Amino acid sequence: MDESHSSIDVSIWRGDANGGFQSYRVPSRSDQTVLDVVTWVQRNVDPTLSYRFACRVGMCGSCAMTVNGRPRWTCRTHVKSVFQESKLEIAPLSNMPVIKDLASDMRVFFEKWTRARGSFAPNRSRTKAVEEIRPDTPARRFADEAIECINCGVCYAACDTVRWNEDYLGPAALNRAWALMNDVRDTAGRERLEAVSAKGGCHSCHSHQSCQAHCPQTLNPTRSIAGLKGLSLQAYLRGEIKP
Amino acid sequence: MERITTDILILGSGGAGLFAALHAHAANPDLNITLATKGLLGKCGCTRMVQGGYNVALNPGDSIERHFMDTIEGGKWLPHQELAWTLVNKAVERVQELENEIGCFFDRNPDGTLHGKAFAGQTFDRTVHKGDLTGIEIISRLMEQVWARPGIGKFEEHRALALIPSQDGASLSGVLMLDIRTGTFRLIQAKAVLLATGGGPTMYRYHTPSGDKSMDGLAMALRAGLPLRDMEMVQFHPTGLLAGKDTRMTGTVLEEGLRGAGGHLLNGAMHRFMGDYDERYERATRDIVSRGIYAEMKAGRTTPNGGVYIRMSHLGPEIVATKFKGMVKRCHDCGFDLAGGLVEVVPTAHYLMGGIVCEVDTSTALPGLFVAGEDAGGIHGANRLGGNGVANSTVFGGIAGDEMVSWIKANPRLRAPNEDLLAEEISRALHPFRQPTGNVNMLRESLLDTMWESVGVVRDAPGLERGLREIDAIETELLQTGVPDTDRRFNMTWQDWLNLRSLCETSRVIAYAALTRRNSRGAHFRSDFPEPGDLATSCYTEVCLRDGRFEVQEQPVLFTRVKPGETLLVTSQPVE
Amino acid sequence: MSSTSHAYRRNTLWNAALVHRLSGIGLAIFLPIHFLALGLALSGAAKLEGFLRLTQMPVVTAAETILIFLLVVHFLGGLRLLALENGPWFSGQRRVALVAIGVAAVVALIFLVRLL
Amino acid sequence: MLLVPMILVHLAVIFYATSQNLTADAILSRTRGSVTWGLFYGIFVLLAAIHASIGVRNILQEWGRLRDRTAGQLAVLFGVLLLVLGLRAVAAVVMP
Repeated sequence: MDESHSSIDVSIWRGDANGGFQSYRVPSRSDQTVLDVVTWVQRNVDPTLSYRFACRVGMCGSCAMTVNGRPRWTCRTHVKSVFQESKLEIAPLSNMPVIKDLASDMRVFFEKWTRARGSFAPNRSRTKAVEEIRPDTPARRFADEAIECINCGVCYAACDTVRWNEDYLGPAALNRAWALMNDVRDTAGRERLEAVSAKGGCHSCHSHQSCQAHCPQTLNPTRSIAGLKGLSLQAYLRGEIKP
Repeated sequence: MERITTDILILGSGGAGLFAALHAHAANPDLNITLATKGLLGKCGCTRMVQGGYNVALNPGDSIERHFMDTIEGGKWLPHQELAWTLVNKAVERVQELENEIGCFFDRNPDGTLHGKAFAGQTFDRTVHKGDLTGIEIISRLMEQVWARPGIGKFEEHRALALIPSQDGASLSGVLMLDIRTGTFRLIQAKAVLLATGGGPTMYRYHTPSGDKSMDGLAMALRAGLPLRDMEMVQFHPTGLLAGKDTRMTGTVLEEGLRGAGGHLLNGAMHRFMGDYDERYERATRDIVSRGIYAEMKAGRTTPNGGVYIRMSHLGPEIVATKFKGMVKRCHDCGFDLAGGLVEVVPTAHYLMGGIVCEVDTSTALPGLFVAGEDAGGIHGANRLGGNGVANSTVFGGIAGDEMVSWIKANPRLRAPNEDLLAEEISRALHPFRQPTGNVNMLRESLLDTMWESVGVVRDAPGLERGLREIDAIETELLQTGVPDTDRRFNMTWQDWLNLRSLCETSRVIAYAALTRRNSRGAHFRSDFPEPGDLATSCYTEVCLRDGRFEVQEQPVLFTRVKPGETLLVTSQPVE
Repeated sequence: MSSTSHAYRRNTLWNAALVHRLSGIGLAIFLPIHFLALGLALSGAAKLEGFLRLTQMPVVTAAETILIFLLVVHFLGGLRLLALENGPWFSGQRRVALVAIGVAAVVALIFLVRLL
Repeated sequence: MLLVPMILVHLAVIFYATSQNLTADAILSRTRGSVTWGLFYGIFVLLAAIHASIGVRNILQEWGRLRDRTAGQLAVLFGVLLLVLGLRAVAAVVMP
């Protein structure tokens, strides 16, 4: 097949939250990602099409969008792998405010990350040597399993609990909290457990496991959240945190 | 246009920018600190893309001196020795700060101590890492610390347009910004400004840096009259993915380790050609492999897309898939079979060693302006060691944060901006809206081709002169090419135009510097001057813009710590 | 939005959660009726007897079968969640969820067959 | 978690009752005056009411888009209703 002459029909979301889909015909290429399709439209059809990307290789998580109804990185999604449904529909990431066209505002995502106390609380200063931690301890293994999140927001957009409950911290923030709960160097465990046990915290999760199904890094936030639920219950039974 | 004021303005949210914000905030939490970044905080830029790791002499068998000598020799005796010395010394504290205070969780040895991995060009296994996603760990942890500090103001998707001097021209007043989301201008006046926008040579046909990078920082510094050094030093990585010009994947790095593990490079005729250039075959250094591939390409022995193949399958597809899991998956997602098939590769522009001339305390010739990270020049000389890049940005970012706080104590006033220049810069940014609509991307493609063909892996005088003429022509055409003024909000095409203008300006500096250096050192190779020249009389290039004209100078390298032929290592200090 | 806008839900475990919630709603609606019916015994066995007679109508039998299904599926789904959230993580969740739904259907079927 | 064995017992009872095709009198004669039956079903009803009201509150919040307080109040109301009806039913069946 001479691919330079074939083309695909693409629907792209335009405007803000009240916008709509618009159709474009884009030439088909053998090596073509969803991001390339969007780029082609901006360069060749409508110069005002807004979207966001940075690294191009799945490290920064700037380019996540909703592709055929599923949130995913567009830079590393080959058109072939999603075009079996014989259509391509590209929308901004859901569960976040739309800035314009394909760009969502991720601020709320990071605010929740902070609210879940998703940052390390140090136990020693820079003048001291790095703490010795054996890599085979269970806590280190738990932390490692959760650590490689690139904060792309795909899990957050896939989560119906976020969609239905705007207080809910979401999978990524809670996954980070879990990694830190297993970080033996961290000193804010009790405060973090309080933060993630509060309203909108880990107990709001219904274990839909959409986060696990969609995470491009194959992490398992559901497991992390389940871990937090357990820690939270234990701390409550010991009287360390209040309900 | 909105005007706001702040004590400290930081441009960029890579390792340097985030570190500076945290240090300045810790030094004086009462200060008004504002961080502005072109993309999303911590997400745009290149620190995040670091795969290898962080060079630091922590092991008792290693030493600061050894790390220093590796850096100087790797840089072919061109590095600013005081900057390099600061780098290797401070790296120790910085890595401990990253672990102990920021929360990075680097990989350990079985006994619990930090693991150091082997990296090319170094005499000791000193590269601290988190798997092969070290940059993500460093940036994610820094980013969450910055998000957790409401005292640090954050402007995301804000593009820096110009450094605006004070009325008397003696110092910096502030920075003209473009709020990309709204398409409106904002002047941020600050007592001290850190330029940490990162380099990123994206003006080459094949390039690895993040797609949002366009050397805006260096272009602004150049227009503000600041000298840039070592600008001819563009590091090429030998194996970038090649998938045609219609995909943004092209140019992205396939990791070094593939060659190290025994991967073969084959030309279009399926001949394993690296043996024709170096007895180490594919395991020769980055520059030699890059030139080998480039020579095959020049000779026309290429693959369908015009590059060469990398083959891993002879090592056993299952073994490759286990050992290089991330890389194989990345290729698979993009439609390539790295483990079992052939993947087309090409040398790709990776890092700019050159940058703004600065002091050890990160100050520049313009009072009030500080610089750190890839925007700063002189640390790496002619070649950067893998693992020294992220060390550079975090070490000097932290120093800049501390220094700006002290500087503000001595210079506590805001300085009024030069209003004429401000108006001029706004007009300059709006220029494309006054021109008839044209094809910005076509011009970008021309610049990418010109730089690749004429100012690329192998250079010579006629090529560089032709390159300079072409850059001029492209810029002239760009100035007559417009963007429709229908919607300025989040207008990517307007950003593309502005990016291309920055790239034209900095490309020209690279070509000038390359023309000036008549020898071949590290990343810079002149086929008409293939010898490295006398090391003892080494010079570095310095380019600056005065009244619209380039002034190019060759400055002698000051051997303040060690001279060529000498070493800081005591002979009884063998590698363990 | 278009038809694909909820495609991310096309996954077994999301549907298991949906089944769990819908069965919960079904049971919540059924429970008060169930209690009211049993409360009939307050005014004597005859009334309850009359009600029980009613349950032999095919429609009611069908409804009861569905109720059994709801109860078992909600119960097993709940068990899976309890195990998932409190025990060590286990893989093969999809299969467990499918088995739970299957078992519930079988139990309900047995109930139906025995009544007929 | 207490609900787990209780549901199993209850399921067994259902199957037993239906398979024997028991009449109302037969059922009542087996249950009336039994403290065990009363305690068992009393606790069962209590737990079920708590469990159901939590579930209902979540659903009202998430699907009903009700404010937290409204949802909470409605759920408590529902729970109390279940509790009253349930205990009444237990009483009806158990009280001699």
